[in-house]
Amino acid sequence: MSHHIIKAENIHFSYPDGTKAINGISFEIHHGESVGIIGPNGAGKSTLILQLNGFLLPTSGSFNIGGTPVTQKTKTEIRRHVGLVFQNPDDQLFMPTVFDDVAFGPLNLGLSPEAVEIKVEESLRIVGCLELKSRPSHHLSLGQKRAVSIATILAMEPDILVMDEPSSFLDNHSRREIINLLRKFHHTKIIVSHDLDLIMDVCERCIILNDGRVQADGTTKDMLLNKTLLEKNKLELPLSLQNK
Amino acid sequence: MSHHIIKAENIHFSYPDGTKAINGISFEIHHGESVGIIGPNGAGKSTLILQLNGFLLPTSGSFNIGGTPVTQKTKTEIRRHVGLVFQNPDDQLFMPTVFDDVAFGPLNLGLSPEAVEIKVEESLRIVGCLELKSRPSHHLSLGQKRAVSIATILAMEPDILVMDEPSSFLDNHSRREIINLLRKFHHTKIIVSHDLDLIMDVCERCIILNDGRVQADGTTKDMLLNKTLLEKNKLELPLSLQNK
Amino acid sequence: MHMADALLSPTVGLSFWAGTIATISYCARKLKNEFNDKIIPLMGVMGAFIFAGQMINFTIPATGSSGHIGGGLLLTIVLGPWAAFISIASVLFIQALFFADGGLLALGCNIWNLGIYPCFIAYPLVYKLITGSNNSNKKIMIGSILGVILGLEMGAFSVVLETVFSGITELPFLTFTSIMLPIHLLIAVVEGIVTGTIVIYVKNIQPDLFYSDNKSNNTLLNLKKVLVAMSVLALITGGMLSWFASTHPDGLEWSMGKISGREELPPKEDIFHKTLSKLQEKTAFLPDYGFKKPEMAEPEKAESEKEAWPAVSGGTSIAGILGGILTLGITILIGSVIKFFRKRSLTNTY
Amino acid sequence: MSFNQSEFFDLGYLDYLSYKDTFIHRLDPRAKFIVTLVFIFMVISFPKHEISGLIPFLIFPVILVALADIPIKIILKKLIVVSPFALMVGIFNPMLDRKILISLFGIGISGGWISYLSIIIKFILTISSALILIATTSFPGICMAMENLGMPNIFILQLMFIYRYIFILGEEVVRTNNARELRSFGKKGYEILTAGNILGSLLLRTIDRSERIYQAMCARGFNGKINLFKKSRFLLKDFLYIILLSGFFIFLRLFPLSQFIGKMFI
Ligand SMILES: Nc1ncnc2c1ncn2[C@@H]1O[C@H](COP(=O)(O)OP(=O)(O)OP(=O)(O)O)[C@@H](O)[C@H]1O
Ligand SMILES: Nc1ncnc2c1ncn2[C@@H]1O[C@H](COP(=O)(O)OP(=O)(O)OP(=O)(O)O)[C@@H](O)[C@H]1O
Ligand SMILES: [Mg+2]
Ligand SMILES: [Mg+2]
Repeated sequence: MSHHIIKAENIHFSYPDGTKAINGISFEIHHGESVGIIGPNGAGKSTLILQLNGFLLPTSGSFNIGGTPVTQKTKTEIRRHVGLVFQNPDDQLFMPTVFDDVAFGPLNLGLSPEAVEIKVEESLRIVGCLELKSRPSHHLSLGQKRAVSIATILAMEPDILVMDEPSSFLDNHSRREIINLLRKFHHTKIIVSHDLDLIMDVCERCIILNDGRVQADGTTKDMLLNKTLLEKNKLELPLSLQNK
Repeated sequence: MSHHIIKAENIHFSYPDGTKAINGISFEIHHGESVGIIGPNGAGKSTLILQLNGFLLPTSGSFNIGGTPVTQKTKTEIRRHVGLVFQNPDDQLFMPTVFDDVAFGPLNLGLSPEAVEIKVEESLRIVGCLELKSRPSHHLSLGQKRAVSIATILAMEPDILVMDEPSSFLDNHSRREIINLLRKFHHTKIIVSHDLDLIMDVCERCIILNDGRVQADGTTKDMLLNKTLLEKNKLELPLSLQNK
Repeated sequence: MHMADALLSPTVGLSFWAGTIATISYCARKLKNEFNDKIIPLMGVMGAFIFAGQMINFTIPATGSSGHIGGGLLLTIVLGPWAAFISIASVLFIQALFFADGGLLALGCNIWNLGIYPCFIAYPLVYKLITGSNNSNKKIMIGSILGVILGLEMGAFSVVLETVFSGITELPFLTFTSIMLPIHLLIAVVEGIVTGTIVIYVKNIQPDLFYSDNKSNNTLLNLKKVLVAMSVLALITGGMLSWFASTHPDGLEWSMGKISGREELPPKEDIFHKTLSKLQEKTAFLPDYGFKKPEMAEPEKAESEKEAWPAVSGGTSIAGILGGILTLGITILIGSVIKFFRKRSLTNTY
Repeated sequence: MSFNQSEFFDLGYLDYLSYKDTFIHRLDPRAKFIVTLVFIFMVISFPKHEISGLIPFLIFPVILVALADIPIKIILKKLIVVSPFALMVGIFNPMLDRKILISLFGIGISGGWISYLSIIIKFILTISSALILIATTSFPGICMAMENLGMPNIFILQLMFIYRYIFILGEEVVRTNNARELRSFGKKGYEILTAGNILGSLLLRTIDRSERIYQAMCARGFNGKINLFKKSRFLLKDFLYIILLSGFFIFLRLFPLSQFIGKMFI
């Protein structure tokens, strides 16, 4: 897994109830790239990224990460390298305290207790939540929960960071902090969001999904300035470009 | 309740666990005004609007709506006039079908079955969801759920509409539709949101909350263009005004 | 351990339905009186929680098998007995419909087995007594484990009784009991531990969430009421059961015979006597033999078997089997024809 | 009680089927509910060694599956995976009851095998009819039917709430489970403890959620009693459906149709 190229080859996916969520998607993402995935509600964005990690396996087609195909067998190995932050922070935090939650991953990786403690503090410091260490996750504000869920993933030192709607629920200030955080993360990152301004700030490349298909794939500038393309996909120019 | 003036007089509120969420708030909102309430995570925005409806009662100070003080006794009466749309549409739609959900309020108001049916159809038409009438609520997309939750409140014919973060979860297109919908509603409205662009589009007046206090109150233009004021409250210029 | 329609006799099925409906109505009235309307949505989402929670599987140490939460006791700890019973009943109702777990007739038994014991026996008599008012983590854990054990074991024993009284299976009472109880003991211990862990987790974060009955009146009084209600229900159920059994040997079977005048119907015989004599007969071979040898059983049983199904003469049964196969064929044919025409009409319209 | 991810998806699928639009789907829920009950009752009322009398009852599920456009796969799948309990308990019959009841082409068949086969057929009939009921009747419809049949209002409300929130909490669990797996790397240590923690935090969120739902209800005038909108449209066809089918089942119960058909050929 040296180069961490992510390759999707003609992926199809149907949910057990018959909903066809992905209808033939192919792309390649290179090491260190930052890619935004955008599209309307129900486009298949979340479905797609859940497959990067083997939570869902394609009905046909295949994912390949750093040379390893994502299968039932390899998914545990894959998950050491691909860190996924879900859409809803409430789903991501399940241990009684913030510390336990961040420590959960490193402990499972087999780190020593001292190493775990160092790792936890480091990750919490990065997201600016060190002082929440011994608080119960349950009583945090949503913005704080979001930051802690990112820390739980950072603590596992993923080579590839995947995030589903990182800015939802956040106030402007916390949103700005997440943007800065993402900019500082220099490995490969894939970000799904409805917040096109965030995508514009963080990603160089952008893939537009709709109806389970790639509608466009190119540099963020080309994509997000193309008004007709955006409108065809129920999107709009980033707000900061909509001058009134 | 003819003029529906909303008056808050020196409101304080503490949660049972001791958290002081509101520390002395006063304001007056007149009939037909549209007011945005903004502020960082944990500012006390949700806590404040829950008191408008008597879900929470102030620890000290008093709310007065159209001449009636909000108390344990009057809250049922108050709720006929103040319609509240919460942050998460999943918590707002609790009946099995869209029809049942929208009919819930009118039935409780004691309308006849025929009148209920007319009311339901009318409300669903306003939000553009009439064709969803007999669908089960859980099969809707989040955008549709949001629109239906608004219909459930419209069906009660509130004189005052209060919404907590109406644009969360939505793609750009659905967000635009909500904005248009709100602009068409001509009674008093109070909107809490982190989406300052939406506030700018919908509200004439804006109140900035932080630490449970009113930090500023004035025309939306004055508030949202004042960069230092915004930054002091962990806010930013609306994205569409942030030219790059 | 869901009771299934296929193992039930109508008499047993209906009796337990009667008991269950009576309890539901009683609980509904009870809730209306000590009303706190917040409990309505809470009951609902708690029911959904039990379903959702069962999707979380975990391996049981040392066994390699996996377990999940059951829910009866947990629901009672959060909601109190009255609300919890209704909530369990609704969960089981949905299970019976969507997963066909057991079936609609057996639902009465299942609600009884999985609802009555945790709500009205395990919770007040075990969990509450152990944890008391100032509950420590240790007490909660012990109370949960013992509570779940008692609830599940009583439920499992109930299943045995229902099956044996129905008389559809041959499984002797003692054998069945000696299989069911140990299996459920194992399940119960794991469930108890998980229930305890959940309760402790929640208590540490938000101690005020659980149902407490000291606000309305004292526990002992409630306990007494529970016991009285229980005995009344047991009496009603038992009364109905024996009334059915004694007046009509096989409930519906009997009335059907009356209407049809079919003479192949089994001769009337008291179901209790039949079951009891069968029980005796079978248990006599235990524990020396797991299962009795057929040759030995034959002479003793010949008589009763003939009575149970006297229609068995070579001719009719061959006709029956042939007819059955033909009917099956016709049925499948009809189904396929309908399918075929449906498809055609669909393709025509589009 | 047992419920897993695949059952969760099946639940969604059955639910989706129930909103189809066929003749059977359009019948009044009450009619379908009553007919299903009569059917199950007639099936169960057969004595334990009955086989040939049960076979004709198969016509009901078969025709319904065909008319209502239900994929037979889902019914078969459920029949196979659901509750092995009945089959496990029944398997003792052949071991314990070895009295030869019929001899067919020289092979003796014992009473135990016959009663076991009878249990299996009853199982197939009762389970498939319940599944077909839910696949052809929307759940809200069934709730209405139950209320009309006299079940307490609060019980009906619980059914509605559970139904509504199963889907939401179920998805929440799928996601939380993913989050755990993401950080466990196949490790099986502390499993019970982690499960307890996950369930605990899910429980807290569930209770918070019920608080918010309560507020949403109050915002719409809830004051302790929920008024349900009665959509009564019990038509002649519903009435006929009950009468004809119940009559047919009673006929099948009383008249040995299989024997009759068989005799014609012997
Ligand atoms: N568990 C599921 N079972 C069946 N269908 C599903 C399931 N989850 C999602 N879908 C469907 O699959 C499609 C893609 O959903 P997905 O969640 O990937 O969309 P998305 O692009 O992430 O949307 P959003 O922006 O709203 O998060 C949608 O039509 C959705 O209804
Ligand atoms: N149930 C509760 N118990 C105790 N404290 C609470 C509770 N709910 C909120 N708080 C606290 O009260 C304060 C105000 O919370 P509130 O939810 O009103 O903020 P908000 O302005 O709506 O924030 P957001 O933008 O994140 O929705 C916060 O410090 C929060 O932690
Ligand atoms: Mg998504
Ligand atoms: Mg809020």
